[in-house]
Amino acid sequence: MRMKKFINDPKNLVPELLEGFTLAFPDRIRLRGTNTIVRATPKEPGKVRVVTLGGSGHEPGLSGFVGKGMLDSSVAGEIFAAPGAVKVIEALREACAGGERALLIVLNHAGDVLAGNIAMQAAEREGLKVKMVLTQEDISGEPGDRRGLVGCVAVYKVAGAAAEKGASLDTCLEVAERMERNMRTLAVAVRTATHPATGQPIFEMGDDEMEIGMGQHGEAGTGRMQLKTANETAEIMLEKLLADLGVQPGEELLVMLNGAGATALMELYLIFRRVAQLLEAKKIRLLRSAIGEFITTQEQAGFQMMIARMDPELTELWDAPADAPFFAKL
Amino acid sequence: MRMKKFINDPKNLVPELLEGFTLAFPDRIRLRGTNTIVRATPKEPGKVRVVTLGGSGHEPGLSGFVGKGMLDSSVAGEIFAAPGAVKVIEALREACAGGERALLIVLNHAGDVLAGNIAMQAAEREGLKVKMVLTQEDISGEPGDRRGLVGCVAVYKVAGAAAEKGASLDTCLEVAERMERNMRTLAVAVRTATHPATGQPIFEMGDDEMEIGMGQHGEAGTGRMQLKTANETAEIMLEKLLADLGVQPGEELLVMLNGAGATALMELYLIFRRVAQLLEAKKIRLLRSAIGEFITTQEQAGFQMMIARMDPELTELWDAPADAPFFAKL
Amino acid sequence: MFAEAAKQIRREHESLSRLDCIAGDGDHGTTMLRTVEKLEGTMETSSAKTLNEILREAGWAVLGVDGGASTAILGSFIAGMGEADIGEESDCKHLAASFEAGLRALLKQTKAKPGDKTMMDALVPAVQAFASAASSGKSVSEAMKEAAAAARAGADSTRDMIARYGRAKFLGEKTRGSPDPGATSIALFFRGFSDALTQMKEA
Amino acid sequence: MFAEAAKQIRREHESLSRLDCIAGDGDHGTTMLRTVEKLEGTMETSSAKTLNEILREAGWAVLGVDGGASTAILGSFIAGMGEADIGEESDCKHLAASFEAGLRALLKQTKAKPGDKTMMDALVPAVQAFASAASSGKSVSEAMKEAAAAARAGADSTRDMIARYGRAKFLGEKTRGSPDPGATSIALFFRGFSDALTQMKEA
Ligand SMILES: Nc1ncnc2c1ncn2[C@@H]1O[C@H](COP(=O)(O)OP(=O)(O)O)[C@@H](O)[C@H]1O
Ligand SMILES: Nc1ncnc2c1ncn2[C@@H]1O[C@H](COP(=O)(O)OP(=O)(O)O)[C@@H](O)[C@H]1O
Ligand SMILES: [Mg+2]
Ligand SMILES: [Mg+2]
Ligand SMILES: [Mg+2]
Ligand SMILES: [Mg+2]
Repeated sequence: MRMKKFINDPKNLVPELLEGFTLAFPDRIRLRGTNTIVRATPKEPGKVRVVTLGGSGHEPGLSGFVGKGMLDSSVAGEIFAAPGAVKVIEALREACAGGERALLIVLNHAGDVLAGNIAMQAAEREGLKVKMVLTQEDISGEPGDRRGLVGCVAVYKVAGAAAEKGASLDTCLEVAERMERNMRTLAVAVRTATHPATGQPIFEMGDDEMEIGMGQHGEAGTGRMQLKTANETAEIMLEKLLADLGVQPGEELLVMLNGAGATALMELYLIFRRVAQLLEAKKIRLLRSAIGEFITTQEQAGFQMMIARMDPELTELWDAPADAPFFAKL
Repeated sequence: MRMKKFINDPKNLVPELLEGFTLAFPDRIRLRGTNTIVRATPKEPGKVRVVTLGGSGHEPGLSGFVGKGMLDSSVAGEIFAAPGAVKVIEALREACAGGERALLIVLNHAGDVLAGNIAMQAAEREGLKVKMVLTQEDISGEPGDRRGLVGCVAVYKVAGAAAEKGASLDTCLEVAERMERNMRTLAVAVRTATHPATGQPIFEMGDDEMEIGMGQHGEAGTGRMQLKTANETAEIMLEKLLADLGVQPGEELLVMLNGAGATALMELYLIFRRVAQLLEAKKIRLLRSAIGEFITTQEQAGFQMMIARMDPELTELWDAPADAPFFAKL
Repeated sequence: MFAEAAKQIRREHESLSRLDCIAGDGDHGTTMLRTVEKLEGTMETSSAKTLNEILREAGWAVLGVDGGASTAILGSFIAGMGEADIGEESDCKHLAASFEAGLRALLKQTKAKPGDKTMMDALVPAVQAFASAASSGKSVSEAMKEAAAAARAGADSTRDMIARYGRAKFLGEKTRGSPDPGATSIALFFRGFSDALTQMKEA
Repeated sequence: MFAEAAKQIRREHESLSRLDCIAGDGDHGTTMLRTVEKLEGTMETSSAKTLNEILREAGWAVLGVDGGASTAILGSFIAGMGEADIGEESDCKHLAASFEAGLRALLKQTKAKPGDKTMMDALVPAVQAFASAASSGKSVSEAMKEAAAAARAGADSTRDMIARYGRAKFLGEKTRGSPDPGATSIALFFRGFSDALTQMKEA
């Protein structure tokens, strides 16, 4: 069976998709080198640069968050594969070209971390002032070795807002690490996707199954179970997240729901409704929310639920204006 | 086989999804009566109200476009079914409660038009000052009897911007009709969706087929063919649209790409890339674009391509600020 | 009256949805089910006194259902019936006039005519049959029986038609071979009306 | 050297991807294919003179490939080899030192050790076998033959291991029963090196 995707030669997928992306937002972003996206209008000189890296195939993530108030640049790899370290080094060099400092935000996945580390070592050899933060909020893994999921978007947001305000690299790093420490994510999948380069399904799943704890590329989770209703699914996932983060009544949360690709926004609304009801019953305040598709996995069905404990400073940074192609705050 | 959707009792789908929607955007929108969404902060008294109606199951459409610079209210029906005329009358009454005038924008689908017409007749009997505009830009039908597809979003945008600026009802109507006349849309589908209330697939399609001219609820098109590449599909669709609108070299276009649900943004980028290349080769100017999911059909795979001839006034209205949950312009 | 129609719809709603799957979106049965439930609810709580009032109220109740094309048509017809001066239910001529007023109201909403494979294919012959039975002096229950038979025949006749209105029209030739769901519902409604009147007479 | 490694990868890339499907994301074969193509391209156009320069250049070329975990590991290893003072290729002891420098560079990038079901399961025994052959005075081509055999044995031994690094680690017990794709690639690389040296000797 041919895969049912509108693509051309799979070999050219990433350059073509990034070309399309830049053509769609010509006044906001530019393509640099091989598959690095930067802002069309760079941030004022001297301000900290916020950079990320990661595989492609998750659109709008990660490059869709390059823009005022968020990222300065994003180094894209192949479909589901980290970019080569060389490109990351080049991006850091460009970010720091005017003597600026940079914060590199990396999702904890083997290839991404390797590329980030190698680039950081090279950057240090070259005397660049760069710090790196790893996002690892997926509670399906053991603490200390968890995957990075949609929470990176919140880290981009608060670190990006701090950098835009002119904060120092240490402050940006502290804010990013605080957001990272404060957040937890759990994913659920109900239907697989086809890898656009290989044409193969990225995992197998029965007709009446769902899996809690699924990773972002079909990495197996731990909770395969019978398909549940929206309410049941919301309850199971929220309970696990609240317990892991140790949320107490009276605390204030940011909640993000991230559709995997084929799960309708309609379904996310139903899940969100139940989350809001449950939080209210527990006297936990739903302070802010974001609902939509931020980091997708092709046409996989499922979603990620992220919660984060907010404090006044993080809330102010979350609320600050942003103008990336796929994340805007007025 | 159970359908793989996160839902609860299908009977409560629409009220539940709208409740979730309002909980996600508490500072922007409110629920009124049965399934009508209005702005949290009404527009200044005296300005023209822009109202729409339509079935649910297409999220974020239509209610996701209620907000500053776009709609004042949206009357939602059942899944894929027009709202009852009574609710439309009530929405018009509320819109005009302060003596304001209202523009009702209706997509040309039998049930929606019937509800709109009945409501308009009642509104006239009650002495309300209301005008109605039908959107019907789907070139897969015969001129004079075409369906309304994603183009309605552009009509909401320009009419909403005119109303926000304080334009008269006649001006808002003229602007909406001009946008409507200037636009053309064509849809393609490659994979079916499941109706969330009935659990049935909304159409059948072979493993290596695609269909050009598909409607928004699985209504059959005219062009069933072998699956094509992104470039080929873009070419076929754009050529048909340009021919139908009679676009000449030197003209300026708005292009919208609307994902049906399961088609990845990655694929839309590839399609967009080819569209941009083809327009450049034809010396047609790609003036503005919008790419994403605006009006979906559950987890159907495919997309709608919309082109519209722009003039300076329409462009200015398109560029005007907007702040709806799923359509923002800074 | 509406209670018997509701019975018919309740029995057949799944097959109505199945019919709507063929060329429409498969929701006609559930829509009709919600419609008759709304009608029953409205009738139970209604304080309307005259038959005109009752019909207007019933019509607007149907127009309040999120049902797409079919509830708009059916609601307009019933509400339109309420606009004519009916007098007593047992007066066959007045009822015929009322049916005709319903049809007239419909002309404002749809251009569909018999032959276009819509509800009109059952509605128009039913109203005509009722009117001619009325003018030949038959009783209400006899006239309704004839109307029900005409509606059924009309609905059956849609099997060989091509849809020219509603969602189905885009399917052209492919719509031939199965009856129109909306017309089938109308036939069920008239069957219900007729059953109700027969029972009243027998009681 | 790299040309023969490329031959091996080209022949096996589909089975490498299939291996990666079992517990990873199914792209390892295509990644390795892109890697060896990049290596060949780099070598063709390179103006590097010393073996150190060549290895550093080759290593950074691999680090420039969007390949996820495997290219970062392989690239770091090759670039790390270039950091040692190698002298002439035919000097077996220098080459052994270079391999060991590659391994040392890797320790900065990954905590994975033999037994964790990664490339290390092939790489570490291969380097050890080469070093002990070198210290017992064997020729480069003989030492490489032993390294290739050790790499193959190491790769085969991953079949019964549980993955503790990379994408596969989340699958736990389920990863037992098939060899690690990365380790298999390393074995293919050493097989290619050994073939190249044997051919050179014969020529
Ligand atoms: N323009 C129209 N005029 C008369 N009847 C119509 C028209 N459009 C649709 N219908 C009727 O409505 C029926 C479909 O009803 P239903 O499925 O409930 O609504 P929808 O098509 O909005 O889903 C059709 O079978 C047809 O009888
Ligand atoms: N942390 C690590 N240390 C050493 N080797 C690793 C590590 N993570 C992954 N690998 C190796 O990488 C291989 C997978 O490579 P590949 O499929 O190309 O990359 P990715 O997992 O990013 O898709 C694994 O089989 C394993 O041998
Ligand atoms: Mg990979
Ligand atoms: Mg319907
Ligand atoms: Mg229907
Ligand atoms: Mg892999």
